[in-house]
Amino acid sequence: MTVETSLQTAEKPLGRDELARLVARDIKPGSFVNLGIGQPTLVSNYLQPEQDITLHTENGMLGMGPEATGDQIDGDLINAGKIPVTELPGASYFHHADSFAMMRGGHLDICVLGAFQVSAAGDLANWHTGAPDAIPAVGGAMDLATGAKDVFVMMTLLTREGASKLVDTCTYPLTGVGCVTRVYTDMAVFLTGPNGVQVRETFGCTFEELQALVPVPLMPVAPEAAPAVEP
Amino acid sequence: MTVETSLQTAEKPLGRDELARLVARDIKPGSFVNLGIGQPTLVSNYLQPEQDITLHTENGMLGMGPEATGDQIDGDLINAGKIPVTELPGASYFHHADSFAMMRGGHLDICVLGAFQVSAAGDLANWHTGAPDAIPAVGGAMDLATGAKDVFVMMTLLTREGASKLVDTCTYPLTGVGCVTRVYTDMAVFLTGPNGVQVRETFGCTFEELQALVPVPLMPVAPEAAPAVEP
Amino acid sequence: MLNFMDTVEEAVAGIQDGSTVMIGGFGNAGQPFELIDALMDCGAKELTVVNNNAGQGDQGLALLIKEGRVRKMICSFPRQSDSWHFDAKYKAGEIELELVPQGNLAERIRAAGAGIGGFFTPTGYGTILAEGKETRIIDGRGQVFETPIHADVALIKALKADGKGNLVYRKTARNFGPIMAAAAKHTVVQVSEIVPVGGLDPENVVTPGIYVNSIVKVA
Amino acid sequence: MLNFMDTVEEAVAGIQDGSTVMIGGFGNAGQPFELIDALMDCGAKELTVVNNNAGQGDQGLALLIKEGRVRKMICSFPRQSDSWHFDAKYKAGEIELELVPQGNLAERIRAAGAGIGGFFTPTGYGTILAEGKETRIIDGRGQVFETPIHADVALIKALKADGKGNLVYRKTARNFGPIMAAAAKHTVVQVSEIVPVGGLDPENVVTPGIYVNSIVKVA
Repeated sequence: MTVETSLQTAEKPLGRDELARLVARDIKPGSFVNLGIGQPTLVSNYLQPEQDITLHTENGMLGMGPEATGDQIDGDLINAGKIPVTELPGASYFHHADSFAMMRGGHLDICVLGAFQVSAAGDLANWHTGAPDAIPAVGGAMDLATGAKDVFVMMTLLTREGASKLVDTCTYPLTGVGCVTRVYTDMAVFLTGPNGVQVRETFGCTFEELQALVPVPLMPVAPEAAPAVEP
Repeated sequence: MTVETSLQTAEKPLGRDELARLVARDIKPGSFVNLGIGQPTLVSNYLQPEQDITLHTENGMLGMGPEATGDQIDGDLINAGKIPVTELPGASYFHHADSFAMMRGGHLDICVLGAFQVSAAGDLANWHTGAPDAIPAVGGAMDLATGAKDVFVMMTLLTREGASKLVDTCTYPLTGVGCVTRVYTDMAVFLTGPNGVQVRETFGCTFEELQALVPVPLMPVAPEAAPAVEP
Repeated sequence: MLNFMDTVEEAVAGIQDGSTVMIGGFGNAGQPFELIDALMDCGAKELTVVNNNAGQGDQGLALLIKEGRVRKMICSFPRQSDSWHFDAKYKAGEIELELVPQGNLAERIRAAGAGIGGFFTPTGYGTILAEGKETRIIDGRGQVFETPIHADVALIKALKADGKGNLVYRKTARNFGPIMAAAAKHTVVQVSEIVPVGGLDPENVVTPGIYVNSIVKVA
Repeated sequence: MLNFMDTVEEAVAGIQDGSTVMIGGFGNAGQPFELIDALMDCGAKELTVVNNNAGQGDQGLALLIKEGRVRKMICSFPRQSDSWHFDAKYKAGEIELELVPQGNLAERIRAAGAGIGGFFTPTGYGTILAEGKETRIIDGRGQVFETPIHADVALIKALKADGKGNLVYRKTARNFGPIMAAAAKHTVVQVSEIVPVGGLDPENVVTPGIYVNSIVKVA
């Protein structure tokens, strides 16, 4: 398969911060965004003031600011990861049912989540390893996966053992069905949806090398889906 | 049938204000109450400060005060009948879904409603004459009938034509099924429920005279259901 | 995306023929009179309107109905002493009516904003308003299945907005505003005052700005 | 009926063996620590506890679990780095777990307070947490039927109460308080401050006093 010119590449795989920077750049100005616990939280470090992004935390706040430090720390002001955060001007507080109604009602533009696996159809597995002795814990993952207009996943493409986390069918228990719209990995950015998996960018590998690693058919991105901004 | 001693009587039928006074007296201290449009609104005139009754209006307020007059009139502060009212200390405002959740969730102790008909089983008909050319309008009647812990009806016992409004089966379209617990009329107070219709008090008629007017079997009140306070 | 508009005409410009439009207010309290007038002027027709009532007197929603711009009303209490324009259209068979108990109306609007696919409620069970609807007995009580009411546009009135679109209301004028703002794809708000970002206490915001698209100050 | 209590012991005295108890809080924010300690001291057992988590460290809810007083947990996120008492009981088969997505937990609690018999939601559709539950396709989306969670008692924390039992909260400590207060037959609130009737702005009351039964000030 010939790689079309719209497919962008970088010389080497992206680190976690570079990936977070890339996700941050792709968020449209004025968006309302929920950043999941862990790697997705890094995205907040790269959001620019001129983007005017409003962060939601599902424990009851819009307009969440950066992590609190020193005297800013207030036990009554935490994020979904239970980390003390700050309040930006124009913030608002609400109870849990109102907060999840906001998420579940489709009002958040984007949520960014980590994942164990994403399927070609956009199924997400990120809450449970399925190990028989594991204590299950789901939190807001299923609501986030199902409720946001766009669900972006951030993950390494391969497990430590070298297996692709982008899979034909998830083997881990699902978080949501057909919900993921983009997958940001260290080696490539994938667009998932009813038309199959498109590759928007590769990092440190060619399209053909990428296809050899991933057990689902890949297509180069359709030109209209290419990023508007140069990386 | 012999009338038991617990059945109270008065010499003549009660007027609207006397009936409102009786209903007001029967409301337990500390109750949260919704008074329907029309005759039930009169009850508020007879509530005593020491009863500490909190009035709910379904358009979004607890702690409603008396009708507004003169300079008190504020277009943003109205009751469910769209009449300007006042705010008492300790009031609160909420939106329509929260206000009806309060009612529908069983949190109001009593709602007082008018009626076209009440059946022996406590079915209520108070919103629609059923006339083929009538424009139907229901408002909050069905929510009030279904949601409050106790539904008291205030009405004249007889229509202008002399027919009993306490009936075996409602012929008007229903508002709610089995929801009415007491019926306050000019001629008697009835307790309705699964055990049939009990007469608590008569006004200007004997139990036997009352029974002759009402097409459902009546029982004198069981002693434990008699009013705690002398009228 | 939030926009501050200079005129009510701009604020309602996106409303198209066939739209479902929620209009806030209960009685005169919270009614966005100026936005309704602008909707009248913008010419959109074949509207489905969601409001507690069906217009009063010769103004606002009543005028929209009189001019034949409303195909269907979803409301709880259309019949009032001064609802003559609705009454006439209804009796002439020129307007469709979906009559909804007021609490079901509020809960169905809330459900749309909250992403609920439908719910069971005891309200209306055993009445003609439940005819044709799915019912079931839950915990010994008959209940009726009710579905969300979504809208293309909501026109509401608030007291103040801040620069982020956060809203506060005044007394019983709050009524349907917060739930309609969440249930519509596009929410237009008329306010008495616009304050800077930071001008509203985050504890007291009633409608977060995420639910608001267009704001216009009405003197 | 509203009562102001002098001590947390009095405030929780009515909690009986076998009760379903909702406990507010998300992390430490909004956790009614003193009321949980009093629940520990009152001796009630065979409890069903509704909380977002299943206890942390060696205090509060974790201690109740350790002492075998909790028969069943209904929560969204039991597994944490310091949830060792729950972990041990769970692995020993000595505690039942009903795992609920956090948004379903909140919505089910809200449904109980609002008199909703059940609702359909897309959350959890196609996952193992929907196994055995009724599903249907609504507007092209798979949805799961979820039922209300009622409680005998709610233990919550607020910032201030007025003499009518109206409550305001502080920042993200608001979390589950307002919906649990409405979902329980009996709601017990610990507050930092009690103000006279009229001391809270009616526009800013978050939990109206109708949902509150017992209030105790905790220093």
